[in-house]
Amino acid sequence: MTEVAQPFAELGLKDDEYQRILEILGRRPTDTELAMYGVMWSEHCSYKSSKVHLRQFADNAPSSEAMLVGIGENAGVVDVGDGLAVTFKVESHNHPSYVEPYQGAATGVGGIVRDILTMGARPIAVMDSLRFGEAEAPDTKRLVQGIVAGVGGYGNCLGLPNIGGEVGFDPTYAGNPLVNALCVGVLPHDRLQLAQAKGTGNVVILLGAKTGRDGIGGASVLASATFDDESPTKRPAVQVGDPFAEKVLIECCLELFDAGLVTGIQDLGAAGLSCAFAETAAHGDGGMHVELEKVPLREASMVPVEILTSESQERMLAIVEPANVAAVLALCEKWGALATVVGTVTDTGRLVITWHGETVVDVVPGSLADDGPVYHRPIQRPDLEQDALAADSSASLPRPSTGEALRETVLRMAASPELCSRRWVTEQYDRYVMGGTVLAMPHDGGVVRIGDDTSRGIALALDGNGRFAKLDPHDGAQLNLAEAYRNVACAGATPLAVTDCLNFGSPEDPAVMWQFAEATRGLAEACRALGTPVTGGNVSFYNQTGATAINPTPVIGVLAVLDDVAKRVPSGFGREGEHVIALGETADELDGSAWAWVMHGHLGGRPPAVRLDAERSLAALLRRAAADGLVASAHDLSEGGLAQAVVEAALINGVGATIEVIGDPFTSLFSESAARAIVTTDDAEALLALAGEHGVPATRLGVTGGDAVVVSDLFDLGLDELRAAFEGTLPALFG
Amino acid sequence: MPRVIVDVMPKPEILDPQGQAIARALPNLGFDNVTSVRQGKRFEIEVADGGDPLEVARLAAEAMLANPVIEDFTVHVAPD
Amino acid sequence: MPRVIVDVMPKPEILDPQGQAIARALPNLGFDNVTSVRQGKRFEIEVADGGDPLEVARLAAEAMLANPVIEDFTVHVAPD
Amino acid sequence: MPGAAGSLGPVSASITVGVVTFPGSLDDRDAARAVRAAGVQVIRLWHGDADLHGVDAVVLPGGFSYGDYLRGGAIARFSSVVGEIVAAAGAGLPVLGICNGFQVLCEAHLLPGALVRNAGLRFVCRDQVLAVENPSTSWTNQYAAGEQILIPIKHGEGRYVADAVVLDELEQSGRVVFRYVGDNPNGALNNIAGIANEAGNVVGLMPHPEHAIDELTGPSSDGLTMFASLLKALVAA
Ligand SMILES: Nc1ncnc2c1ncn2[C@@H]1O[C@H](COP(=O)(O)OP(=O)(O)O)[C@@H](O)[C@H]1O
Ligand SMILES: [Mg+2]
Repeated sequence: MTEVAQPFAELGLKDDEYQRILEILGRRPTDTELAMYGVMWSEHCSYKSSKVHLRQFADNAPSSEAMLVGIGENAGVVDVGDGLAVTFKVESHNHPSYVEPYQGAATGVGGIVRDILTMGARPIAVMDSLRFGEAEAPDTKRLVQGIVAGVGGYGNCLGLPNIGGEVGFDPTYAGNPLVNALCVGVLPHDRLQLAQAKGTGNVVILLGAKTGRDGIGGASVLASATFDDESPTKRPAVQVGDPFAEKVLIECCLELFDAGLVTGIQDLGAAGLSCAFAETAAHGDGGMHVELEKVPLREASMVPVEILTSESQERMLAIVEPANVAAVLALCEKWGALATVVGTVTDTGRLVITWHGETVVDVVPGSLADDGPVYHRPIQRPDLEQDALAADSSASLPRPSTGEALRETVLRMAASPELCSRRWVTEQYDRYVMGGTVLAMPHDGGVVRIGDDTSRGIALALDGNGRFAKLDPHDGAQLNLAEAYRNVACAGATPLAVTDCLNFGSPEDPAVMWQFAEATRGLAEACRALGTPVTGGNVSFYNQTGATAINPTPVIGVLAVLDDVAKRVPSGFGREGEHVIALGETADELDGSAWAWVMHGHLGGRPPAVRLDAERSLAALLRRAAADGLVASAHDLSEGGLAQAVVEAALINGVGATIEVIGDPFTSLFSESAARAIVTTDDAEALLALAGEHGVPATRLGVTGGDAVVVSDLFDLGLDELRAAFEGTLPALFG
Repeated sequence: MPRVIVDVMPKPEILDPQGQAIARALPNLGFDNVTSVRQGKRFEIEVADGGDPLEVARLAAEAMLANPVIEDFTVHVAPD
Repeated sequence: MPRVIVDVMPKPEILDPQGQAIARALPNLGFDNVTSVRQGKRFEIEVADGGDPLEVARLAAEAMLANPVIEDFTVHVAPD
Repeated sequence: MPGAAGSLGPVSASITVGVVTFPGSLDDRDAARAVRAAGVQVIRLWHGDADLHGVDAVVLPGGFSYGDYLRGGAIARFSSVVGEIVAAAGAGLPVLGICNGFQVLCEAHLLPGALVRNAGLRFVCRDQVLAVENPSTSWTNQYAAGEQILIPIKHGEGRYVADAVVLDELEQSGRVVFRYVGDNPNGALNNIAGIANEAGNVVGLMPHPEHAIDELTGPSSDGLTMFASLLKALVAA
């Protein structure tokens, strides 16, 4: 080799990957080309380690006439009737949020919102799933305050209601918080947009913010390698969000779509312009010529590599017919959004990028966008560790038996960071803006009406229990899907589709790849069994500090529809005198439970049995009961079991209940068996009959009323005492 | 009692949406010759006598007043 | 190009919760001799040549950068 | 009182209310929906309009106009449409400023005082009980004096402040229109949630009546009364 070696390793490329680039090009890449391959072939952009596993979602997908656009596009699109469609997706912004909590979380919301906008949809709501280290740990407060403020700051300023999510604490997330943001949008079928540069001679227009040195190499650097603080030089400049610019971009793009002025549109996210040029060209006519010097810059001194890999926020790329360019520029002018012609669509089959006349990039766009490496990473179940974990069941833990001990346990669990009220978080989020929110925090699922002139609505829930997945990634993933599915069913909605954000450790660790393979296999199976296809999602690897990975955390979002939002079912007891009825079967299943963790710091054994048929029947029953106006409230039984569900349902409206427990009080109160819910109704007979028809076991527990949760013959808990315990924890911890 | 000033500004390469919004608005008020605006924070700190106030301020800035990943800061004694 | 600084501080009689929160937090970081903190804003403005930059800055501050109901401001040329 | 509003239908047919949209306005569609729910036609006004299109009243909605990174309303105040509104308000045009709209009215000196960062330093979204202190403004005439209503709040800069003289003047002249009942969510002086100008045609408040027009999407329908009040005032006029 006479020529000087190229710095491919610094760009995150492996030897064999560099060799492939040489083959593809038949020559040495230019520095600019090399950098583009570096970001485009990064784990984050190319899914090189996960591709082979994610295929199952499409291959084994249940047939669904509702699905209009499946996996592969920026987000899946689902038909909800009346000529309307819904698109939704959850995405991670974990690593940036650790470096700069506020901006990392804020730009995470901004990024997923642009994904939804790109489909031609008006974003109508967001949700967020957050994981932190132990609540009392030294660094947790900084991360919680910054991340929650960031999610709120961006979403509130964008005018999108936040309708739900989760907050979790576990030591494994200490050096590696999870920030998963979900956005959902609505579009008329005929407004669907695709990320394609079609039509030779069409014009490529860059919309929105100027390009700066933000997050250069961010995707490949931060999210595609184990992050160690020893190399601050590797840290890209933090991306700062400008929600106002994004709000303007949304209104501007929607007017462009409605006026039929664009033939293709792509958001700029990870890998910035590199990704947008390569993908739109590859999925269009195949050719594009970009004059890079036309890109408006924040810093004049930027060079092509920086411009192409910058991850500056609030930018979109539009493909426009020459005849429409003037109209597009005028519309952007009206909104005060920057719009600049930067290139044209060609039929050369090549992406050619010039810089003041000099060609700096000349490649087949597909080689960047689609021909990235695909790995079959080694998979190895860590038998010793996993078997030991399974053997270490919770059965040996001391269980409370007396009424007094049970009372203490309920109170302590309700006050634990694990199960306490999320109000401190959710009060920082606007849930009213847009005027369509029908249910939001603290109800099981968020429900929004999808338009002013329709009664139709959608329900969404987001769940991701990392402890069940740690005990068994396959079953754990299925249980997470089941919980989200149950949460929307409790609202009275019909589950339609799934989005997932798979948060795992390093794919180079065979044990982590085993978790990933198991989780994806389990999720694909369960989606098939429940008839809800995965329409899109996101993978986040390298969530680990040093050698220790986070608990495998598949966060699952389920989208459901309601024909009439007025029929939605809240989670809280409504009035005095409603009959409380338990649905589903309770077994002695406490391994991996909130009780084991909160009361004993114990994690071990086998997660609760997965009961997908029972989940289906339960959902069908809840839907029917809601449609018939038979239930006043419904709350799913999950973390903390029956005790926690009753506490939450009672506190929402300050209506207590007197219940009696059947069988062993401890198991009835704290087991986390799946496929269960409590409902309240004025007509117990009718509900029990309906449950019978659906083959769902149903038991009378008692009646609502009073200012206490009373468990007959065992204990009373006054609502004031409960509320103080439930509400006091997060404010005390995080100010 | 010695008063110290800590000036905190966004790093030059970091986006400053606040300053940009102002720069965009000023021309409409007739300030068309303002070419750029950057917005930062200013802290006035009073330090009890004893100990070097500037040193205290610098440490406080590093620890809490400035966010080193996106901001730079300078300290100086307040002109009175 | 001349650079001008506009410093905007909350009026003394206006409660400054941000400054107070910092003043409350600093002792926990070992800064027990910081007796008071007030937080304001700092603007760095670049003015195209021609016209008195200080005058431009003062007018911009009066019109927009500061709200006289709650804030006082001072302008000075940036030390380079 | 949708019923009352509806019964005025024929008269109200000719009445129009302008709802302003700035870049960064967020609750503008919601305000328009609420005005229509009270039986009044809406004309959307753009921030660049130098003409109010003959509307009989104006609502400045919530949001973050121009991003509001500097101070809520600090930039919107200079828009052409606000210039028109200031002039028309002086001549008696009913104007309601909600949240960001209230901030704009203060920045534009149509109302005294200022709205600063919440004392708790955090954005707060919750259902808030308010007391209607002055039921004689263009926007409150359908409420009873002292009536308690439940309206959502959602803001990070809603803490009302003014110097002692102004506060005194507001209290003496009954220009405190709404007060927070129970926990003060933002540290506002005298628990002030909303105030009026001397003539009572200009009212600003931090809470969001447009998000309390039915039990399905809001905590109550108490907010609808504010828009019904306007209709009453306009029909009477
Ligand atoms: N980070 C968050 N963002 C928005 N809403 C949240 C968040 N965390 C929790 N919530 C809401 O708070 C309520 C309680 O959360 P959780 O206990 O996880 O509900 P569930 O047990 O039904 O899944 C739910 O309505 C949930 O949507
Ligand atoms: Mg849940």
